[in-house]
Amino acid sequence: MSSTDSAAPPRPGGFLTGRLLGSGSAMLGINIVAVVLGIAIWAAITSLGVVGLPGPMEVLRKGVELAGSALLLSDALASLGRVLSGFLLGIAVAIPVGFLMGWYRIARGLIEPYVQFFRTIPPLAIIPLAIVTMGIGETPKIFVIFLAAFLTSVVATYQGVITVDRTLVNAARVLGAKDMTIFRRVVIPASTPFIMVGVRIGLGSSWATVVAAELIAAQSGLGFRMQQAQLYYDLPTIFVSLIAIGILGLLMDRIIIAIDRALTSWQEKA
Amino acid sequence: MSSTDSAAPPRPGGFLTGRLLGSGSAMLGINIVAVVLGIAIWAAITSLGVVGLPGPMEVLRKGVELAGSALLLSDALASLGRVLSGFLLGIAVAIPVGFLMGWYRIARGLIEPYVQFFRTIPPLAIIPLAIVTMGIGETPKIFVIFLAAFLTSVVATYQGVITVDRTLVNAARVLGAKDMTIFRRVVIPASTPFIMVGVRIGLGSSWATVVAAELIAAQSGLGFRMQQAQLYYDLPTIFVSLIAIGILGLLMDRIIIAIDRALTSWQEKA
Amino acid sequence: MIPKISFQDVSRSFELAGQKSFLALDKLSLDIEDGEFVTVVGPSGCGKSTAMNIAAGLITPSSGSVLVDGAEVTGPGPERGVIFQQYALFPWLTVRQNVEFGLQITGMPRAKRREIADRFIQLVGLGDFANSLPKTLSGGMKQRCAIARAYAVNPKILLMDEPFGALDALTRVQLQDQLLQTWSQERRTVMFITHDVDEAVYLASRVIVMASRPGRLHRIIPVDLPYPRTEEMRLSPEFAALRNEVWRSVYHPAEH
Amino acid sequence: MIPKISFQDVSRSFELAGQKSFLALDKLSLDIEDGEFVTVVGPSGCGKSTAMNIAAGLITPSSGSVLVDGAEVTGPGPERGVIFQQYALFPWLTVRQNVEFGLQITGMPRAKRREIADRFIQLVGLGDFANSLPKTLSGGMKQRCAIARAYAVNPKILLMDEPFGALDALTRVQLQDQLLQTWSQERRTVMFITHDVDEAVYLASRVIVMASRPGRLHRIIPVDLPYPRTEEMRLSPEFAALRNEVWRSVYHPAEH
Amino acid sequence: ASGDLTIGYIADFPNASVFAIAEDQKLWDAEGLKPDLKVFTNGPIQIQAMGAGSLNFGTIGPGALWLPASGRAKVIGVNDIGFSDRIIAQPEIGSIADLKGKKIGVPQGTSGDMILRLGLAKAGLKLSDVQIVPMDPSTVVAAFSSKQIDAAGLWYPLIDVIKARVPNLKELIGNKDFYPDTSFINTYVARNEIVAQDPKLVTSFIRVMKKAMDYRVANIDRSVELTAKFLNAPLQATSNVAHSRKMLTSKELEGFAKDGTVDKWLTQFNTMFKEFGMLPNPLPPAQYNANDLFIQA
Ligand SMILES: Nc1ncnc2c1ncn2[C@@H]1O[C@H](COP(=O)(O)OP(=O)(O)OP(=O)(O)O)[C@@H](O)[C@H]1O
Ligand SMILES: Nc1ncnc2c1ncn2[C@@H]1O[C@H](COP(=O)(O)OP(=O)(O)OP(=O)(O)O)[C@@H](O)[C@H]1O
Ligand SMILES: [Mg+2]
Ligand SMILES: [Mg+2]
Repeated sequence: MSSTDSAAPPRPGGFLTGRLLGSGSAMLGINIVAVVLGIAIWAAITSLGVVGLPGPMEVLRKGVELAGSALLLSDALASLGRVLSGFLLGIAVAIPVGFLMGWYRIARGLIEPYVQFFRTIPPLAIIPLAIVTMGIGETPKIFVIFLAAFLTSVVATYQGVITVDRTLVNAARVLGAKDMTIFRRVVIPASTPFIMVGVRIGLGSSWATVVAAELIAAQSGLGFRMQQAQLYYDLPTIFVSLIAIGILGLLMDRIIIAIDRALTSWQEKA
Repeated sequence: MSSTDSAAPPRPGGFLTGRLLGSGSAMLGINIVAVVLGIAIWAAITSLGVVGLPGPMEVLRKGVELAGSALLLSDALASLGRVLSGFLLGIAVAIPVGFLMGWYRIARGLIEPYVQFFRTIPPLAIIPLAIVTMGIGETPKIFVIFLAAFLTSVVATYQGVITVDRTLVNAARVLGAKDMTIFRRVVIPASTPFIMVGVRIGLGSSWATVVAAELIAAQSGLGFRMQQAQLYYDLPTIFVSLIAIGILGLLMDRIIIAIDRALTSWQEKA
Repeated sequence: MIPKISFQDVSRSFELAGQKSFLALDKLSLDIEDGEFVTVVGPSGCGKSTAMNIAAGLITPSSGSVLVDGAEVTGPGPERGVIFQQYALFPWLTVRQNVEFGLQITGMPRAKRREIADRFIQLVGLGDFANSLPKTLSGGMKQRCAIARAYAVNPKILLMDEPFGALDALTRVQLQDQLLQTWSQERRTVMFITHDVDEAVYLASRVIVMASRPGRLHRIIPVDLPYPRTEEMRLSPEFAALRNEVWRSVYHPAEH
Repeated sequence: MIPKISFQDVSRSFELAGQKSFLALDKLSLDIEDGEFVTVVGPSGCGKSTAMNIAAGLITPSSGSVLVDGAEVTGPGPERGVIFQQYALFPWLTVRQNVEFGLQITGMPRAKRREIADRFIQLVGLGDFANSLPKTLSGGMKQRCAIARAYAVNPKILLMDEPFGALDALTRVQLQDQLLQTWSQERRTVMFITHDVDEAVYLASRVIVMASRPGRLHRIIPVDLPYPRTEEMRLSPEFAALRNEVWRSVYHPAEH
Repeated sequence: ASGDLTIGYIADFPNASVFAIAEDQKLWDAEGLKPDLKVFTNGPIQIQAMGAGSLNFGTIGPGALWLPASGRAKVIGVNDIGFSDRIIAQPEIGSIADLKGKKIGVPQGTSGDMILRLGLAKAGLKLSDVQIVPMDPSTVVAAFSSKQIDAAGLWYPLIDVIKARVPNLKELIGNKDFYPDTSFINTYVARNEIVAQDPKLVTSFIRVMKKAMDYRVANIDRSVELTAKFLNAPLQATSNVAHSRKMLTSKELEGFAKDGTVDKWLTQFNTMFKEFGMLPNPLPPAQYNANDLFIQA
């Protein structure tokens, strides 16, 4: 919980606060318990040997091996770079476009069918097109990730914009605010909770897409490594890649949550 | 616009309403203009012959052919069935889980790392696991779609729950409402706008995942047809499948928007 | 006899952004007897709403405690009806559905529920708006809807935070008399916050005067007028004297 | 001379869910002169807020029009300051940032802005809470913040919807006198909605009495007391007579 | 039980023609079998489905042979030999040696990958001498057509698609350059358990396949028609594929099985898998090739 949050009156024995275990460190504790629990279940299942999956120890060994050869680090950096560029670009475009769609009906009518259409198309189907138009460098990879992040965030932003409390917009207008000011100073802050949903889902999509993106002629990257491993049915390496992706995604998500907390501490949250 | 919406006072010359072109039919008009524009651009690009893509006429011919052989219909129905099952299941599970996460901190601590983790994993990587555990029937296909819908919706629902106005929860509590009642009668309606974001993004993910899902020994389906066409690089068929997916996704999205309007007409929307 | 509501050394502080903590309520001690009607007056920001929300079980005190029927308050309950300063209507429910909300929770059958809800909707003059959503109501109409909702569950204790503040004078007088009548007939305990000194004297058997910085109990002024109160009483010299006394102790606390 | 604000046959109806349309305001015609202070009273739901929002340019009339300085209102503008019945503070801004909002739009330099904002924050007694967020303010404090925000942009016309409704009596009197003083010094035009008949008479040169069902102009009562108004005037028999007249025409419109 | 006859196939001529023929000629009825055919997009997924117990029989290309070689399924016979894989290059490239330092697109783990590796090795180039760019098959088509890559390891009919846009592309090397030492065999595979527990079912299956293969050699045009109809595939493309393959009769195949040619081919692949680093310790063919069942059937 942020420091400002603690100014909110705790409510006794009931909704939410009554069940809070206290501070952020308690939360971290539960998270750790959850992870340990998950690993234990995984170990239990695999030790029975039924499903033919590698156990945690085996994956850990492989992870250490890959980390030792610096492959893991270079893969992680390569993927992280792509995801960060595509994701940030996607968000940066989605926010103004979402506003345009919420604000100007013409923009909505023109853009919405395409947003909705392209969201249903799997990234794999976009790749050949991206190659033809953008070559096989970093551009098409980042583009595919950009698209994934953009298409999810734009829906959330748009919904946020049309949900903004009308009285606040009116209050700004009677103070002399014109559209641009209302955008920046009323609509953006008021729709932050929605934008954050889009950003968080967009982040997940970006990572999930990096594997597809690295189908495009990547020379390194966690998704690339995973595909290599898939050729040889090298399950431990696949797991190491997946877990590395998951952990990086999780870390980025934590950062987003922290930003969200800072941006929406003004809210009277339940 | 819903009928209730028209009860809202139009505000002159400024924010939103001032720019409305009037009724829903005007909106549809703009949509049609957008689509026609898109097709024109597509025709223009392909007629230049540079990119090697099929033009609209070619795709239309193929579409008519496939529709004539009833293949298109059976594929569409097969995919629609899978998407509907997986999607509805995903939403149905995401809403209570999102609430649990927003409500009980322990639930949040235990579930969140996994939600976040699995969201970063591409559906393609889940497929081997799904086959191992669920075979090659409809179950693993629906499961992959379910997962995509669930993982996106749960984040939105969760955000909605923690954003619910505290005073409304308090009002319910002083009227004697217990947790379950507050869930059902306060938190769900209050977070509807957020849930709808999740549902809409989840719908997109479901359709985008159907292609991956139909890798699992599907015998028909739009994604299946697309993959078959890929064996021969039969671009017109690929385009017909993509467009069919897009149109079905678009139609389902319209239905969701209509439901959303009905459910949130109580809101003072900007 | 145990008091119905007993504030025992109740303090509450809030963290202000960046600053040290702010004492909103300082060691409030106050007993409200069963069946008593007290009004609370005091300058804006003196902790009236804070005190009431603590009694409602919606805010925990930083120290001290509130007992209701001798038991410590740990959360809200339907025996304590609350009318919030900011109405807090459910925006997705119509006026009637809002009023029925509490009744539904008790599992009351539909027809009965509706009958009771409609009675209270009539009482606050919203008969023609039973099917309207809150966003289509005027400020005063919203407030009346909140009043009807709280009345409908028939709580033993009513905690009312400036409930008549947005009403026109006539409606206000009508609802005051209505409230007094129900109160005396059904032996409710009422804690009623108001800024209207006239209203405070007219309704109460004791007026609780609070002072600010820090928010605290300043004085308790007993109102020795008999019930039922009448419009004539408002014009009586005793009433005028009490009104002046309350006014002065709110606004010139040093002298009183 | 052209009136500052001129309502010309202004009507406004709303669709009620499922029902036929509801006439909230019926052919309101009213001229408010430059530099005039009018108060508006009337029963809850009679269309006071609707009329004011039309003048503010936030609601379009169903028929008729509002002219400001002879030009038809087509939208809001900073020359018409509005204090909303529901405050409408920006919850993500501190008190000071809220008050500075309108000033910032004019492009005023930071230091100047801050100086003006702080002056008005002091005026409404929120000096210690300049850095607080709205969620940490009491009801009356929120209302005062909204007042400061509207005053700060120094509009020629002030449209105030029950601006002092949530304030304690002393703060209220102080702000009334403050408002009258600024109004007379700087020749503002004020349209002021209130439920407090005393307040309506004390402030206005004319009291506009509205009636409901449908919402319409009922009577205009000129207040022939000289400015500046004083506390003694409140106790004068002329004042009492006016107060009674307003009261009666609001609540027994048939007889007046 | 007929429920056990779950068969996977890939929807192209080499993999599907035998089933199209078997159905048309009612070959299953003769064995009293009712097949449960399931279409897949690639070999490895079929092997995964076998691992999960959902599939008993299948057909896979050479790219997936390492899966039986690592013990995940049994080879129960050869279907045909592919001659459709090529190393193709942009017109200005003359020979494999010219590929040094060039960008080569390849779908990894496929027969295209193998032909590329074999071709480079034959010309004395190491993998590190060129720039390998892994991509999936349709991406190779797009990338090559738009000249984003200089060469590719790919196969027909995809090369036909590219030819439509780059008519004068060069075919640097193909399967026939390595035949018969290295044969890009397409094989029938079966789940390990079914081979161990129900060899009769396996031989029944093989008998049907043998009859179908003999029909296919005898009636190639009719086979193409049947398959195109069976798959809803374009006739011309199907025909092109059919003519780019070497199809053998059951007699010839039995001969290859008896004289150890099949095991030799498999050993050849094992060597490749080891060299490529895909499979450090492949099983000897005798352990995963059910030769005697094929001969016996
Ligand atoms: N959540 C909060 N965080 C910080 N300070 C708060 C919070 N809630 C209330 N306060 C502070 O506590 C003090 C008392 O507030 P309270 O709402 O009880 O006043 P009040 O007497 O009801 O005033 P009013 O008559 O204006 O409604 C105020 O100074 C307010 O700023
Ligand atoms: N958006 C709306 N939709 C439908 N009806 C509305 C809407 N806004 C206002 N009304 C109706 O118009 C009438 C006048 O409302 P208005 O807010 O102007 O009243 P008011 O005089 O300000 O009352 P109060 O003193 O209670 O604030 C009311 O009956 C109200 O229900
Ligand atoms: Mg208060
Ligand atoms: Mg009003």
